[in-house]
Amino acid sequence: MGVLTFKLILVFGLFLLALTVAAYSTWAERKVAAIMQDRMGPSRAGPFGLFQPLADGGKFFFKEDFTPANAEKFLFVIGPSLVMFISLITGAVIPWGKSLNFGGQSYSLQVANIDVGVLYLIGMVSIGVYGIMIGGWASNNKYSLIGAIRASSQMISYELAMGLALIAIIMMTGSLDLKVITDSQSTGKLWGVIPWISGMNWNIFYQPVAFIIFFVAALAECNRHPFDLAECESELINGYHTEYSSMKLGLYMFGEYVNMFISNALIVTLFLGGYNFPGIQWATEHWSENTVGILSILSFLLKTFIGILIFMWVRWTLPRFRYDQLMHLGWKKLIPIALVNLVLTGGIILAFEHFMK
Amino acid sequence: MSVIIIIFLTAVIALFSGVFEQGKWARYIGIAGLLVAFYVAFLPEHQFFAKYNSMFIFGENAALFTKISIVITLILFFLGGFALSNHRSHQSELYSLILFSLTGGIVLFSFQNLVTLFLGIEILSIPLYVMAGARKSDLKSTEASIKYFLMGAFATGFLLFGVALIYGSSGSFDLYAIHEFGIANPKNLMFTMGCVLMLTALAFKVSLAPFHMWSPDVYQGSPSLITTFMMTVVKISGFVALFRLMTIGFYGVFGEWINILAVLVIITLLLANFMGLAQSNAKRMLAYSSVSHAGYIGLIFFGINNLSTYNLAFYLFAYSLASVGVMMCLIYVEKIKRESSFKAFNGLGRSEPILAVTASISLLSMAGIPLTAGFVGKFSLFAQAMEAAPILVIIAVLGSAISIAYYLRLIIAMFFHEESTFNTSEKVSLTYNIVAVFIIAAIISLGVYPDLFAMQFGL
Amino acid sequence: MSGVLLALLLLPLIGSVFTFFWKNNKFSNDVALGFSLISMVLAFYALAYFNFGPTVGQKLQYEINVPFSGVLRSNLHFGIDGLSMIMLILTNILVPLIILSSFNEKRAYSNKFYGLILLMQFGLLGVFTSLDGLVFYGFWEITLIPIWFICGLWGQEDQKLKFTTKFFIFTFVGSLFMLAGLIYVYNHSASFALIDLYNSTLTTTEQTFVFWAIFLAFAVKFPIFPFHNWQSDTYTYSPTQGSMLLSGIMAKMAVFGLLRYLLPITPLAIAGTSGGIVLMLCVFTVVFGGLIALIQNDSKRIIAYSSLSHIGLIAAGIFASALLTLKGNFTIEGGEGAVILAFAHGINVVGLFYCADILFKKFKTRDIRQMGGLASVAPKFAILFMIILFGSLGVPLTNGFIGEFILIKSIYDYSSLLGVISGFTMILAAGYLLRFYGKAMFGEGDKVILSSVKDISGVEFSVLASLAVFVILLGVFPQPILDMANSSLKLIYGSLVF
Amino acid sequence: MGETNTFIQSVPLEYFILLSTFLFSLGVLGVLVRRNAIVILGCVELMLNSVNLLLAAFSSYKGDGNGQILVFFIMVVAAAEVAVGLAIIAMMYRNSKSVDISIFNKLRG
Amino acid sequence: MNSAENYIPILFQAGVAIGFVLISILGAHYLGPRLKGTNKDKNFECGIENEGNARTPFSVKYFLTAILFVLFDIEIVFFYPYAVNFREFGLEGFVAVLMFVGVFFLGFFYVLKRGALDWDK
Repeated sequence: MGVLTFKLILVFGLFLLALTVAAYSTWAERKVAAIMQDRMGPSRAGPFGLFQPLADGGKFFFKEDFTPANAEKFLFVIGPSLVMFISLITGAVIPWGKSLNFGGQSYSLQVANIDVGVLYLIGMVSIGVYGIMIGGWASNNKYSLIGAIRASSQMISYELAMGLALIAIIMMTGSLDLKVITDSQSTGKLWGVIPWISGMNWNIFYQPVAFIIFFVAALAECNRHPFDLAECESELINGYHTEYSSMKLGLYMFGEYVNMFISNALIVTLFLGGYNFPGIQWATEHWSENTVGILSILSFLLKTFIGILIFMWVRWTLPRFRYDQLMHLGWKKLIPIALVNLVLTGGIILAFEHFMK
Repeated sequence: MSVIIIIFLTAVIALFSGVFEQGKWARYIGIAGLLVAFYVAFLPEHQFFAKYNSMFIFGENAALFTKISIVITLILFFLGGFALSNHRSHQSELYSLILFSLTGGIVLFSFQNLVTLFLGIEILSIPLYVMAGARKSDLKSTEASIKYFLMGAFATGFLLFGVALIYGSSGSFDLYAIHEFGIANPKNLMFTMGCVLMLTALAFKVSLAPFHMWSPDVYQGSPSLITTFMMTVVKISGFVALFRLMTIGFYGVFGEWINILAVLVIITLLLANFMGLAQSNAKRMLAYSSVSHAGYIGLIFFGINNLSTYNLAFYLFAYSLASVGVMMCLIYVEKIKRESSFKAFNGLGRSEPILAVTASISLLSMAGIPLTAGFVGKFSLFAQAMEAAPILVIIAVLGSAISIAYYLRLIIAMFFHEESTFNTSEKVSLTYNIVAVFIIAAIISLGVYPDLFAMQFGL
Repeated sequence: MSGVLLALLLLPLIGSVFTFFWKNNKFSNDVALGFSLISMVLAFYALAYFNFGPTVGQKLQYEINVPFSGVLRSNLHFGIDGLSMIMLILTNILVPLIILSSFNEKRAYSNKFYGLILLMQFGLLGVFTSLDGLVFYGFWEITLIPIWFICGLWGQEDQKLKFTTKFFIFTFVGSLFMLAGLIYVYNHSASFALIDLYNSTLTTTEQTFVFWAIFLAFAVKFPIFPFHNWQSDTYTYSPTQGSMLLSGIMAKMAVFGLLRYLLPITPLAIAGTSGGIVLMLCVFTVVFGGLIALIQNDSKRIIAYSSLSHIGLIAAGIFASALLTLKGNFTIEGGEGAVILAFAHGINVVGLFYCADILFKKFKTRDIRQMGGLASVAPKFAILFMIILFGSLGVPLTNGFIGEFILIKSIYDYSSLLGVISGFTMILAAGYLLRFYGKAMFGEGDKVILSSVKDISGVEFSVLASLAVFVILLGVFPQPILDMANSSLKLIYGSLVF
Repeated sequence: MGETNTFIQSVPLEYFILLSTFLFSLGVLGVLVRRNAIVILGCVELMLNSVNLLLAAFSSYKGDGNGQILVFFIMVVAAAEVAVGLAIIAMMYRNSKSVDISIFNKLRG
Repeated sequence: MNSAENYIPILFQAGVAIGFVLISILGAHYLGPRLKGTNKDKNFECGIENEGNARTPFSVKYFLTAILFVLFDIEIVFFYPYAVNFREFGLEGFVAVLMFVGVFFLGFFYVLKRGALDWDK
């Protein structure tokens, strides 16, 4: 099996995984909300309402595909497509697991192992704004436009903080390659003093501030609660996708959930050790490559799902921000904090290296 | 480089004076900073900056042009109190933008590398785009701003494409590496193309015709003080950059660009002067005059000798002084009359003789009448170019001859109209009179005793 | 002794500044007159101590040489030789008379007016004494500014600005070409010093370029056809004093420049076709000016065209002798005639303009057809006018005669045809000047006007009388001027001999 | 650097030059033809980015990092220009309710 | 390790993504019912009549945010190459970056003080 064949399979697998996760995130979201509010949640379609996402999907396909008379027809289609497209290809550079072995050849579980992975991610996240802006503008609806503008303002504002938080991580590893970043979290002593657990040298322990900033920014980037000002029903109906229906709306919705999945995968990769699990070094030495590979995938997915759950938990617990609060938090708090964090990181690392010599 | 740092810090402090509601101090901060910078420009460069020599050398020539620019900017700052009185709310921004722009200009005096050249041009230009639109609710100012911006950005594109081609052919951004490459490979097509593109871009910046079409509009629409800045410091910077680039960097393909430049100079001299004749607005006339002066300064590239830098500096200084002298008068008139047509100047000689005399002497200096600095400057340029390109000198002479006609129109308006159209209650301030007397003194003394320039600015 | 020259140069400048800022309008004319009289006394003092000897006369005296600009290779070099002395005396005689002639007039800002006249004198003196190309050019241009202001501000009609500006631009264009020419010579010589300019080595082609560039400036200043366009209008619409300065002294700048700069610097060009062409132009100017003057009815225009005609004769004489010398027949006749006629013309034309001014005051018009019969009521004026008129006509025993005679002879020596043609000048002059005089002084006049006019006032009389004295004095006794000019001219024409 | 070189060098340099020149010309054409200020700004950006591409290509082929440094500076300057330009265009829109530059003929004689 | 091959899988992924998007858009287009009507095709305005163009000017704050984003984002871009080579540059590089951060803060502080980020005004 050639490398490219494997990659093709991986791409399909990843695609299916993303869709499934996104679909069941909707289910999970409702369930989580129900549990928190002491309700049942979806329960009719299948056991525990497990087929609810499929029913929703079917419904999307068979609803009327409505386009307002004075909308920009072409852009109206491009908007949701772009959102979905971007969220689907963002995952290409994330290492989903350690590696798998087929017929004596080892295959990396990363779709594209490029050395500027972080830049790729940042770039894709930036393009995501266009999908929302185009959709909102093309609808020719006041609510949509305001929603889109709000959404894009918010996203670009938090992108700054996100980028700054990322730089602290890059300074620690000295690479833009996500694989390298993950690997650097698998070995080495935690804080230089706790040597006995491999695979636990996570960046979160070094960069808690950056993690918090990144996490908050990720919430905002996904337009999730408590930052979903773009689509707050009481003010803006449904925000930028007010005029959308049928599968175009579905693409927006799906795109959001895929985004959430990818965001959490990214958080895991950057801060939570990626696919590493405690004792991975020992496991690599003693167990077969495939076993470790599958374990690493599971570890990765587990962390990701926990992240998604936290996202949902936040959603159903915290009230929505006011818009000015949202912008204040992004600009006046996160950006300066991230900068200071960056400088401190640099200073401490340099001082540390200086004294170690 | 210490000068740049001082001016930059001054700009920052001036900027922040506005933030703390102390904008009225911005002008004084700027003046103080400029004085310090002027003093520092006479000192030798600190050893610390030697390691940046591959990018930037603040040598003697750079110091010379820096001093000139600082003097002119200082004068503008003195004029600023009255000229920018409509911009009280954001005056600190305007002053600091002027200083930032000046910083870019000084970078251009001393660049050693095409990267620094590019950065210098941008640091010089971007604040100007903003300043051109300083009168925010005025459509003319907006037009000036947007035209300047679009044309400037367009020119930047050409500049960068030229830089890229030169980098592609010579493999370096370093001015002297390019110099040597050019001498070794004078027939390299890509190199020549890059050279021509950069020449075009800089011709845009210094408004050599036919790339001048933005400048009359921009000069007319911008606030007058900013126009003065564009006519003086920006022109100095642009020409020094062009001069350094062409005579050092592209020396190897001299034969290629000198002909292009000759054509540009000819077009500039004839077109700008004829257009100047057709104007009914004094500010626009001065804009065309500024363009035509770009043509005269263009003569500096012909018959280059070891005095060329001095000649360039002298001409630029003389021209800048004269521009300030006229624009100062125009600022006053524009403020009182709210327009700047020739008619608005009627009778200024009666009500404000000092200003009118300054403007007249400045105009005569621009025209190149002896005993003014402008004459010595023009004479040096003509004398230098006479050997290499007598035809150009003849055309420049014709241009001067045409130009005197429109300069005289302004003088006529000021002195030859019996009825004064000025309200006598609005007298010009003491600062303006002092600056006016200074400009008269400077123009006349440089015209009578040109070696003074060499002594004062250390050649 | 160089202090005399320094004083002579600085005095008008100081006087100018002083008068300019002199608040009291009432006395400003007296102050200006005072300054110019002191200047005149100084000039005569310089003349008295001037060494006339045939060999020393060509040497520069009262020399000032101050290093000025190393960068421009130019020195502040002044000095007086015979040629300069003549011009110096002419200027210093005429300026007090010009100032005096304006005493009867009331004008606004008269202190500025006199300040400008004195500034003008400063420039003229600088032109006539400078021995450095750059300094010469500087003073040459400086004279332009005050005369422009004088004519533009105190001119007589609404159109004054249009015409004075035309004049300014014409002369400025010419000057710039002269600058180009001088620069060309300068680039091929060690410095701007006159002697270095003489010694520059240029090929014939280069000299031809330089010749035409410099000649253009002189041709405009003279003026010579086809550059005369500005002249009659400017003379007409200027204030009388402006016309006097323009025609009386400024035109002499060109004569002086021709002799001092053009001939010695560009002999090869003159030897080529250029000299011939210019001579033709000059002779044409002579006839052209005379013919036009014949059909004019405007008094000032008649004088303007007569001036054109005379000046053309001067230039023609200079070139005729130069061409002869270049052919190998050394002669300075043309130069001598030019110098003496230049001096005479300066005096005559000032007198004529003043007479025209007086006529204008009496008849309130410049149209000679509307004048008449003044001789009967103003006999003093009639006599003085007549004397000056005769000088201008070139009647023997007046100052014009000798100059015209020598000039026509020198032209005749070069080419008999041209000599004959230029000889028409005397006939034409007789025609138009006597017509002028006849119309104005005799015939049927307007009885109403004639009954109210009086004879000329004291000031007018003194000015006209002084001029008339000079007319006769020089006509009888022209030798000093010839002596003064002789040595300088020998040097100048000598440089044409190879 | 070395590894990147081999990757980029698998495409002939002429292609990069041609592509950049094409993009640059497109930008120039856009600036000259279009009348909408924002589109012109976009075209200028296209010009700058074509230069970036060219510089990056040259830089890779020559194994010299300087070209890429200039790319960074160009990006920064482009951003600054965009910021200033958008502000100016916003001001223009506020004053004239249009972003069409052909309305600008106020400045004459 | 960096070659064109590394980027090819991204193309695969892009292809899959485009395929999915196309299928869902086209599928929904042909599967769903279509009804037309003047009122129905109007934009949603909570039941009231449409009023004017939807693309009306909105608060300049949003423009300002966008412009500031462009500026600050590009400053952040400068950190990336530094962060990668952070250890090699050592102390000198760190001092340079401190100056850069200082300038960044100057700008930030200016923007802050001038009220560009005050959304509650």
